[in-house]
Amino acid sequence: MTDKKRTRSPGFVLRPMKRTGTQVARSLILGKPNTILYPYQKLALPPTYRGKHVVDFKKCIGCSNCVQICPNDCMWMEKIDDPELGKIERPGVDYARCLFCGLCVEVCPTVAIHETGEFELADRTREKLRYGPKELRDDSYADKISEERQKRSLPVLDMGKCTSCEKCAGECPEMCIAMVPVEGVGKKKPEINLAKCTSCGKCAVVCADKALTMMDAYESYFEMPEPRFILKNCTGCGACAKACPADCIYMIEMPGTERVLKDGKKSKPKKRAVFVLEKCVGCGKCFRACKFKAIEMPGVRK
Amino acid sequence: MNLFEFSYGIIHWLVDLVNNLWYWLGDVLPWVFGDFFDAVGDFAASHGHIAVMAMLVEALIIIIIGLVNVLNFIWIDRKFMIITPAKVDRMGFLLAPVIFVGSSIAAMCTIPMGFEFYVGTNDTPYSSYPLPGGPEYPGVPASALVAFALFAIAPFAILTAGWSSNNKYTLIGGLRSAAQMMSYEIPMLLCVASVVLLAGSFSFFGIVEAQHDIWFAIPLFLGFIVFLTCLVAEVEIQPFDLPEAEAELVEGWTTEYGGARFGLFMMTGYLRGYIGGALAVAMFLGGWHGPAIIPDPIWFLIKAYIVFVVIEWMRWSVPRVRVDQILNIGWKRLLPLAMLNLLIAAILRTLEVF
Amino acid sequence: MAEMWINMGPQHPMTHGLWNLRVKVDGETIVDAEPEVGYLHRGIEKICEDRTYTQIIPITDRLCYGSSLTWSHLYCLTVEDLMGIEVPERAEYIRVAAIEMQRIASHLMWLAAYAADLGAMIGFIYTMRDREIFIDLLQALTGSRLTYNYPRIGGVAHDTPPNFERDSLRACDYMEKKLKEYEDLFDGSKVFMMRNVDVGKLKKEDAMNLGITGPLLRGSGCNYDLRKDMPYSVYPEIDFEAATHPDGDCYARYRIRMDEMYQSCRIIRQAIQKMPKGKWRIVAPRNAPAGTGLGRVEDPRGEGMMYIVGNGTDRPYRVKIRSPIFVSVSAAKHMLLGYKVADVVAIMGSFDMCIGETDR
Amino acid sequence: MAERGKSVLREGMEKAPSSVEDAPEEKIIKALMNDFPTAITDFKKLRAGVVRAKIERRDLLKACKFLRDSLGFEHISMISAVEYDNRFEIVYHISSYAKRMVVELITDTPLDDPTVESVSSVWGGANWHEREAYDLMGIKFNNHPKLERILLPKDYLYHPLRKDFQGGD
Repeated sequence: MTDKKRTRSPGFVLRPMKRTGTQVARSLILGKPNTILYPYQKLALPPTYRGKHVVDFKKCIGCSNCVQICPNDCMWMEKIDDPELGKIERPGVDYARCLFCGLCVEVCPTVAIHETGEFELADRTREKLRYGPKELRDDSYADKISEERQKRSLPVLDMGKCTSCEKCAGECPEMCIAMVPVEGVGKKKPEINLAKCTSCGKCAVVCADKALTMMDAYESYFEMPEPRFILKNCTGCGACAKACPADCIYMIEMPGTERVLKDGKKSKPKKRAVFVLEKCVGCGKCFRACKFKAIEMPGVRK
Repeated sequence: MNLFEFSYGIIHWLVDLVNNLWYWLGDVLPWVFGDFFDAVGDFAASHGHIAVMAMLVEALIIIIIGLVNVLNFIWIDRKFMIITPAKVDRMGFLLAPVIFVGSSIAAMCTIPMGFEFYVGTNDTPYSSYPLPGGPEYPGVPASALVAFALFAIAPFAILTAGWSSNNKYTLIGGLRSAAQMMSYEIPMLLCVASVVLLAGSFSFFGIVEAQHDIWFAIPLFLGFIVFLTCLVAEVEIQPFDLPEAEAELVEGWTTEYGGARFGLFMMTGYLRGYIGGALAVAMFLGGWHGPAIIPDPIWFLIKAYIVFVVIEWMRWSVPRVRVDQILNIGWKRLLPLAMLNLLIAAILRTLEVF
Repeated sequence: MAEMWINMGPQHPMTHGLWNLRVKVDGETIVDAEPEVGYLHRGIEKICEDRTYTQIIPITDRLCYGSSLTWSHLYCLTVEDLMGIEVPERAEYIRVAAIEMQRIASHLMWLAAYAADLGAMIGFIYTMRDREIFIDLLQALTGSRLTYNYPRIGGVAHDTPPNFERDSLRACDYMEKKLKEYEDLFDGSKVFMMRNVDVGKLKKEDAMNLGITGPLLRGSGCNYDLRKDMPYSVYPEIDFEAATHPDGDCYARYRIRMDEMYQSCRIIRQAIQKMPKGKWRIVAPRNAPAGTGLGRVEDPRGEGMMYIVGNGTDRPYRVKIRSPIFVSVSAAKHMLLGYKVADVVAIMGSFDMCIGETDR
Repeated sequence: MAERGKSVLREGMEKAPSSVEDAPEEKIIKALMNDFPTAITDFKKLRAGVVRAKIERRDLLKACKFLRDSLGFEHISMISAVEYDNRFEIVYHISSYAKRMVVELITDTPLDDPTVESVSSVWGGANWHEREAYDLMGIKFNNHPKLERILLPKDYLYHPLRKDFQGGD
């Protein structure tokens, strides 16, 4: 192959003419065109094709991970009032800037955003290319396609119900639950090593208070940043818990922090945030909501 | 609104315009040309050909409307499309398309397509033999010579266009065209000379008549190939379209032209392709001779188009050559071959095969 | 005719992108040449400093419209070197198959542009038609037609679609049949050979000293293919040859690329057959350690190289991209002098210019 | 066609000799250490085929000539300039066709004096790499044949890859 001798042809122009002639004869006589009549016929697009987005409003939790991973800043979160779902935040896409990379679909922790095969998005003005969440909404799209991402059943902790009984830690066959004391509260909280968890569900069965429940979660391909909590800065305002889209921040009262008011009564004890990081999607909303620098998140910008 | 609706709207508008003009003209014209129309009416009534006259007038008015449209398009073209760059030499820039188109069409007019199908008068048959006293043919005298002379004017137009455009690409294109056409003129005319030698006539009629028994492409096969190659170079078709090599010289000598002028160049380029085919047919492929089921001019056209298609086929199959290579081919290969071909023709003539 | 400077570019049919080649001609002969680049400088290296490691992948796709997959693959290789992570074997085989498809598509696009440069529009049409086969395959694999965004740090974005293996093997068979047709169309054409043989001569020593890589270097007789000489990914396990040609002219470069297409078909077949089952992606760490990563791949145009400095955060501190064409085009003057204006298109066409990666 | 294919190498840019002897990474480090005992400050084998060496900038040109002539490194892949808090690092990736090896030669310059000797007389391919480093990072290369901006406009005021660049107009 490499030391093949160069083929100097004595055919002048006849060999290429023979080739073009046979090609023309084939396409004219056998009638197999190489093109299609575009607006009337359409090419079959593969199911992986990345076109216009659809957002499943019921699955979406409004975490804004898609907005943050977008390399072109073409997405934004819009606050809308939905008659069914109440006050929610859902993403919109600016197709004038979108480069259809599909990272928003990959990063979505609940697989609420998909890309369809629709690609005819041209319009006359730039404003019309800004698709708000209502235009992207399609709650039934997920039924039409086969799911690519793998689901996994994981124990999820409800911190409000947990009594620190340590039964779950004793039950776990993989020894992947560790009881970690929560500073200031005097309770212990089970922390689950998700890498070792085999989804056996024994911890959820043994939990008397239904604090651990098995829930389906999608496997994430990305390592997301985790919030770091600084107790001494926390005022217990609860802004982070309100902001958290995955409900993984619990405001727990700290016993022994009650102040004596002027009338002699004791005030309510101070609260602190407790993070259940197994549920965390790494969106950084708590970090942005905190006004007192009590939460740190390296790599996330305010 | 999609394209179909848009074009449908335009056609609808045009039909409305024609109808309105028709009514408008019907009202106004008699008022202006009252006497004339009365006279026409009188003539028609008196001769009883009202229907015929009405049709004639209708045709006349449609032609007038067509002319108005043409003027309209010319106006649009001049207003919005034709751009004459500021620093061109206006004289040459405007004259070049005229010369190019005029000479090409004139060359086409000299080629007869049948014994009864030619441009000229029946009244004055000319002696077309190189020596006086030969057979006499109608049409343009010595039409083969005239055709090739007119065909060879085009390089001057191209050179003028290239020079006057005041652009480096057009200048190189024009000079390439001059070099190429002048070097290919000689082998081509040598082939023509061999044909004339065999036919014994400078008129296309004489040449075609001489091919009644056998096409000249068979004894002079070498000459036919050389002639075809030179023809491709003369009409600037692909392997030899150096003057407008779009990859290196943008669009060659037509770079600065736009609108209808560029359209004229483009159209005339293909017209010259057809003329080349017609010349090859008249010289080598037996002209209008063929089985009598099809009339002569149709035979001629079919043959000319086949040659044209072969040329275009070659155009789409091969790249273009380089400027030094094209001159090498012209002077070092084709010229000796053409001389050899002339020698063959002379031998055939001497042996009185023809 | 006196000597004059001609600007071939920035808008010129020869340039294939936005760049300017100023040539000084004496009549038709070139006596001086000076390439100018920078019209498409988008500051990708600076943009990368402000994006997370994941967000950079679609940006590296934009480096070259002709072979975007190679560049995002190179970026992922470099970041994997920086982070020190291992990629699952299946992902490596998918990557190799995809890159070789991309290489064929890129070479076909080069052949199309080169044929159009030389004036053979038929070559443009035929090769673009056959490129569509591989574009469709990559579209089914990755989900996009031109900028694939397929490799990820630690694997590939998703698994192969159903019937991918069958379609790839069919495409290879089809391509080998079509390559014979191109050989008839180009090697069999006297005019094509006239335009290519002994045009744009580049000596082996000059090519080595000027830092030229890829088909231009191998066309000068130097057998240096990174896939063979500094193997990355799973290339050591695949049996193929690096095409070389001793002549150093435009025809040699054409021949190299044709042979590489044959070899790519061979590689795709082997990669498809050897592809193991299993995971195709692992979760990559978000932050890279402080240190440097170096990646080298054999781009369709030459040696692509990336040097990334990490500083412990999730964004790179410095990204440096080596574009093969950036170096090759600096040697344009050495190859152009003494040839005709018409040879400029042939010589610069044989570079396979891609201005997106040149200007970055 | 007398000048066809004429060699246009500039004076002083000799042809690279090709060395075929096989030498592993340690040998190269040893050879460099022997010839430049004071200039080489740090070296490390990164992985198979990649050697990193730090060199004082005064001996850079000599070391490059030594690499090309005696060790057979005939190909310069890349010159990248990196700005750190206290220094500029200029990284030369030099590779050898025969030995299949890359040497990552690093030299430092202080922030206020980013000048270094040009190696474009050793490898012709270094020419545009150095121009690019000058253009984007502001490193000045002494004895460079044509040190001009290459990617950015000729009248641009900033060196945009520096960390203090905030965006010019």
